[in-house]
Amino acid sequence: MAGNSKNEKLIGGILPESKARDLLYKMVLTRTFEENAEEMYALGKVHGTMHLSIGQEAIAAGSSPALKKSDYLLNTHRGHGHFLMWGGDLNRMMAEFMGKEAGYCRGRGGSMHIADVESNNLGAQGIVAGNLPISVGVGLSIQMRKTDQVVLTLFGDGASNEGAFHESLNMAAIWDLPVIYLCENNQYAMSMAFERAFRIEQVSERAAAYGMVGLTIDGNDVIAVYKAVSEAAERARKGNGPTLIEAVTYRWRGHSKSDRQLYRTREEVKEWMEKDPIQRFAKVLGVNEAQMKEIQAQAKEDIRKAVEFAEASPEPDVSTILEGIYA
Amino acid sequence: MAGNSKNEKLIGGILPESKARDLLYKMVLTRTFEENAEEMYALGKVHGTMHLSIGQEAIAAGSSPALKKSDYLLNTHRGHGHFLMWGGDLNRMMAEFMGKEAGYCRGRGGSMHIADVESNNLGAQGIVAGNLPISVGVGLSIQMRKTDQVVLTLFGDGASNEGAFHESLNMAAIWDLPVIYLCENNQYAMSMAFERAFRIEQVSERAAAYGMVGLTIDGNDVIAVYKAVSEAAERARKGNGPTLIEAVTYRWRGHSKSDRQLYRTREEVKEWMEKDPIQRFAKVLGVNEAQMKEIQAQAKEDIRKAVEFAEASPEPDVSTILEGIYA
Amino acid sequence: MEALREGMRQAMQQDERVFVIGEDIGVYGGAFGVTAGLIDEFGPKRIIDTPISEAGIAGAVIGAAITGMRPIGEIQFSDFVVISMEQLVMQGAKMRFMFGGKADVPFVMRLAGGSGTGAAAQHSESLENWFVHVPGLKVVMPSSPYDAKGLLLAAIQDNNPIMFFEHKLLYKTKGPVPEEMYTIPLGQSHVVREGKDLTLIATSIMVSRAQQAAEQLAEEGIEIEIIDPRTLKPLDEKPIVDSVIKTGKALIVHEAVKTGGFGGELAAVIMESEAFAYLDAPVRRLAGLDMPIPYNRNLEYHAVPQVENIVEEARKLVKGQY
Amino acid sequence: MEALREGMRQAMQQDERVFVIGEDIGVYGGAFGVTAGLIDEFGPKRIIDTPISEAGIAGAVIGAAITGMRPIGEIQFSDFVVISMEQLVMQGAKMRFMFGGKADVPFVMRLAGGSGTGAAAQHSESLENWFVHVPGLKVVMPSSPYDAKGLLLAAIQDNNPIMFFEHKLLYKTKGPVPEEMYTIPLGQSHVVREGKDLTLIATSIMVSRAQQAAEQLAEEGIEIEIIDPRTLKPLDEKPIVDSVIKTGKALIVHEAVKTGGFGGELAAVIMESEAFAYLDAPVRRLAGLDMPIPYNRNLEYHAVPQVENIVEEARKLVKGQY
Ligand SMILES: Cc1ncc(C[n+]2csc(CCOP(=O)(O)OP(=O)(O)O)c2C)c(N)n1
Ligand SMILES: Cc1ncc(C[n+]2csc(CCOP(=O)(O)OP(=O)(O)O)c2C)c(N)n1
Ligand SMILES: [Mg+2]
Ligand SMILES: [Mg+2]
Repeated sequence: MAGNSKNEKLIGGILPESKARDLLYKMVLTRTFEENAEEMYALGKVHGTMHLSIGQEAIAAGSSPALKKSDYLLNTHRGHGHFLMWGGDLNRMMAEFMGKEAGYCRGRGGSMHIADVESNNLGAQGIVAGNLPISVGVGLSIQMRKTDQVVLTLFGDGASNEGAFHESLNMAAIWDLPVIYLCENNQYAMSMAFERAFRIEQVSERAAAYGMVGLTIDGNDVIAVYKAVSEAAERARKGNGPTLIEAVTYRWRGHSKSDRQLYRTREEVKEWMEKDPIQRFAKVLGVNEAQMKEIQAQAKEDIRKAVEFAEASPEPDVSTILEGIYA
Repeated sequence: MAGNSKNEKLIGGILPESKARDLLYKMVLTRTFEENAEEMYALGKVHGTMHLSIGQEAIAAGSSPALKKSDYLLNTHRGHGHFLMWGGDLNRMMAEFMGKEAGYCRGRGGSMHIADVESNNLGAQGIVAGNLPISVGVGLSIQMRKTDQVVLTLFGDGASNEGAFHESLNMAAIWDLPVIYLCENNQYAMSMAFERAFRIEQVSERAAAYGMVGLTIDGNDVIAVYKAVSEAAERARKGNGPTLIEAVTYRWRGHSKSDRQLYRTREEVKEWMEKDPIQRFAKVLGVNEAQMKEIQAQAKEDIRKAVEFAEASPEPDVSTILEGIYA
Repeated sequence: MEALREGMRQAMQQDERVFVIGEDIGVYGGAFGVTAGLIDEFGPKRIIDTPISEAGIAGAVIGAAITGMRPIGEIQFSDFVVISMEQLVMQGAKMRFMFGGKADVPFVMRLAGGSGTGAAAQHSESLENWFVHVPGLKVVMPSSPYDAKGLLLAAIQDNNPIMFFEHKLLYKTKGPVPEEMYTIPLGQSHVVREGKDLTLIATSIMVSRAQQAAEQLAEEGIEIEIIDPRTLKPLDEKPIVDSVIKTGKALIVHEAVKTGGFGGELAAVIMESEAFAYLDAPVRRLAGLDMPIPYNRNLEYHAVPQVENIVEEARKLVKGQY
Repeated sequence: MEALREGMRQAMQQDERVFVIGEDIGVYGGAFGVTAGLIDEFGPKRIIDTPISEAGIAGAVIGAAITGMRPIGEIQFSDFVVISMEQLVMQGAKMRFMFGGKADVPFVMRLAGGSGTGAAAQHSESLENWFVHVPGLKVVMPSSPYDAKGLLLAAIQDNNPIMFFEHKLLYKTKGPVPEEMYTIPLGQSHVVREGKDLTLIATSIMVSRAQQAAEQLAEEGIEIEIIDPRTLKPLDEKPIVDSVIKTGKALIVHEAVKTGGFGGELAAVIMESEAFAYLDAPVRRLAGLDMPIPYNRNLEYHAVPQVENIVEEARKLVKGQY
């Protein structure tokens, strides 16, 4: 992930160009995955619920790619992008999404619980803020094993009103744990607007309550996210403790499938759609419309193949239903 | 409680002298109660555990007395002083302490759960921070009933690291609830020193995380506490929301009966014993040593009578064991 | 769903101490639409959207209840009650007793539980027996729209803290529901269907599955008596005991995981009653497998009792093949 | 107490992945002194004092376990586990399954439970059956110093998340404990005393009370067989079933509140087994009254089973007077 030895152009003074191009592709892939997910849901090919990150892709693009393969990820319910950026295999991800045996979790977890412990991806989360206390344990374990790993732990604006947020950040702060708390502030927790749930302007103001470094960045700017996460990782690896990063963005789609979006205006959504993080990053990279079309076509093709793979994969056998509960 | 019409001298510019004298008496009474409690425990006359507030009496003296009879109290495990200052009857309190039928809770609650719902004293607490979420509900109820009541909710430094603290303060802040959060920072949570459990200097710094007014005061100064609580109450009654007050003090005794106090030095304890809030307040009131002796004698006599009352009160009858669970 | 909404509406119209508080219950109408429209009638002061703070929600409900209000709380998915446990169990349930019987804590906590929607392990729990095990709490679990409204209104009027478990799959059920206010007293089991061959005690969604099973078995000449306790605590034992005395056999069906579940409680209650002497087969439990709910649709289906499982268990029990 | 401390010490000496984390376990030595002195040997990096943050403690334990450590967590009074429920139940217990069987979460959470110390309603709970009801967790409950050490060491070596319930009153028990490391496999019931007239299944502190009761009854010529499951989940049913087949009668004794408790589970397990055909009396439960634990010493005493209650129940059951 991080690190690049070639004498390559650095985008924004930090991100090697070839890597940046790969990230752009993965942003498009994420969006394509989610658009396809909507279709599959409509067609009844997947069930349950799903949480789409369309409009928020820059945060995923700028965060895990700033870390090392040996680091840890704790993801949220809105985590398809992070899963791909962490290096998740599209086929097995699609298979999990469709509940198939070839999926990362053998079809047991689905979108909300997809994990790949082998690659230190410790899973998405169905419980808002449920991953935050776990970060403490991962951080402690790193400290005790004396490695230079860090934990990237994701959560939303809404999650930061859970008690778990408080206990976790305090513990990480007092013990200087190598945790990067990355808050995706998309301005809503389901229907709850940020202004209704907080009496402060920014989630990052809360860092001070724990004596922690806190900052707010433009969450639609890949480079800004990449920089902030890189710096936080450096701080953590040096033993200087955790960082709270708030990345401000916007969710274009409804919260999940049951959302009629009565709590916000079309205008507001439109305004934010004009700040599309993918278009923006494409511009930074000098990718023109024709090239973009190609990228999109490639993503579609990859998705098509992944669906094909997943559809060919068998359903879990009912006789295996009790597997995987106990070690 | 608050309010005084006579043209009386105001101690510290705010506290009517006769009331101040009554508070001094109750501070002495609290300490005498607790010293007596230790003896009774040693004699096996009470069982379980107990948490003594010796050295912290100024906070109780300055807080409830700044409120009205119609307000609400949510107390902690270290709450004998608050119970008395709220207007608790010594006899029935002693009876509860000794587990007798005449006690406030018919002997079912004991020191950790003593309550008097009739006088809006909503009880002491065995769960650290357990009262904090309840304050939200009491505050909401006041708002909905459109009265000018306020809630005084007490907790320790340790309690402010529980998730419940976080959820409660945020909800009170966003809804402008009439809650006075009074943190008794006695610098230890059991054996956990403040500096080990926090990366900040003061609990009150956390108020900013909720957009709430926060302040730190000398918790051994009755007048300072009285002023801060009066102002917080005024703010709350006007609809201007909650306040976080941190009152800095020190616990002279061990945390509870199992404490060998290996986590602090004798010197530290001694230093703080020289800052005795009772002596200090006596000085402010110009009460001399002889007068103090009288006050102490009176307190002892009252305690003696209360013990007599409690000892004469019957044990709860075993046939009533299942009473009071359901309404 | 409409039955629950109607019940809340009427209770709020009649008694201004009643209010509703939870996540996304206002303009959003609740994750399942149960509170849809209530905010238009009662406004945001009585239909209160909260931050994501389940301990806070429980505290809000308890604090309001002990100071004279009659709150209805909502836990969006019953799974999230894990965050409210301290408040519900250590505070709400015990206050009255700890305070010497001198406090009333009249609240209703509504929780949407159960599997069957593809929501996987953290959104599909059936946790009712935890609360049956907590003295001071009452536990209600309706199985039909009619019961839902009547039990909810009774719960709102009750002076105790009440856990009210709804099943997501039942929100879409249709059934006759009177328009006017009515209550179904808490603590009354309901004989849903009469029969002589087997007593089947089922809760929540398992009641309708049991009814379907009973219809199939009726064609084979097997007559199942179905009893829905409706209130798990306090439990109305008599109709259950009387029925088992009549049939000599009992099958308990619930969705929650079998081990440590309410079925064990029921089995023991039957055994401890006079029905023991009449039992000509062991009381049996058919319940959720001992596993978290899987995402895969097919596995999810097989993780909890379905109509065909009930038919099979009941048939075996009646025929003595266990 | 010394047995538990010794177990932890040896596990930490042998395996540097083992560490202990909880409130006041360092210099203070734990609220009951169980960890006293360990910090001198292992230092504050392996005997970790935490802020008062029970959700955080559970998270610390889970996160460390899933990344290769073998943590031992301590919940100071088992009551406070109400604050850790989300982490333990929704995360620790389910991770392995949700992740397709590909994660190990090897932790032991120690909890001091039970009444009898005058600590009242919020410091005296017996909540083990909540966790028996959670697939993915194992539940251990020792009743003697020997078992405590052997079961704790087995738990530490197990690759699953384990809830280890200790009883405060048992901390002072004396009994033979080998110095060397040894394990008692999880999932093995223990026949504590043999007898032919009644099978008495007891857990935790009730085992020693049952032994005292059995001695008294022996003088009357009544021979009680006592079985201690030791691991409530997974439950080793066979010794229990075999015993009931032999005696024809079973009495279950636990301290936790009866309704919704583990006794129901045991009763149902017995009934569902081949022992049913041999039962010549109903399986009966003697358990805590359905109430919070009262402060008053005398009421507290009567709120849970005591030796004399066990004697009386057992005698009645043997003599057919139920
Ligand atoms: C403990 C808990 N409470 C409530 C929910 C239901 N829920 C799922 S996502 C969500 C909103 C989360 O908001 P935020 O943290 O801002 O993340 P976002 O969805 O905006 O990405 C809610 C309320 C949940 N899953 N877990
Ligand atoms: C939830 C919970 N955790 C732990 C405890 C045990 N305990 C009782 S008091 C206490 C220390 C509390 O510290 P603080 O809040 O500072 O209050 P203080 O005792 O210093 O007055 C602890 C750890 C408890 N009662 N409840
Ligand atoms: Mg959000
Ligand atoms: Mg303190």
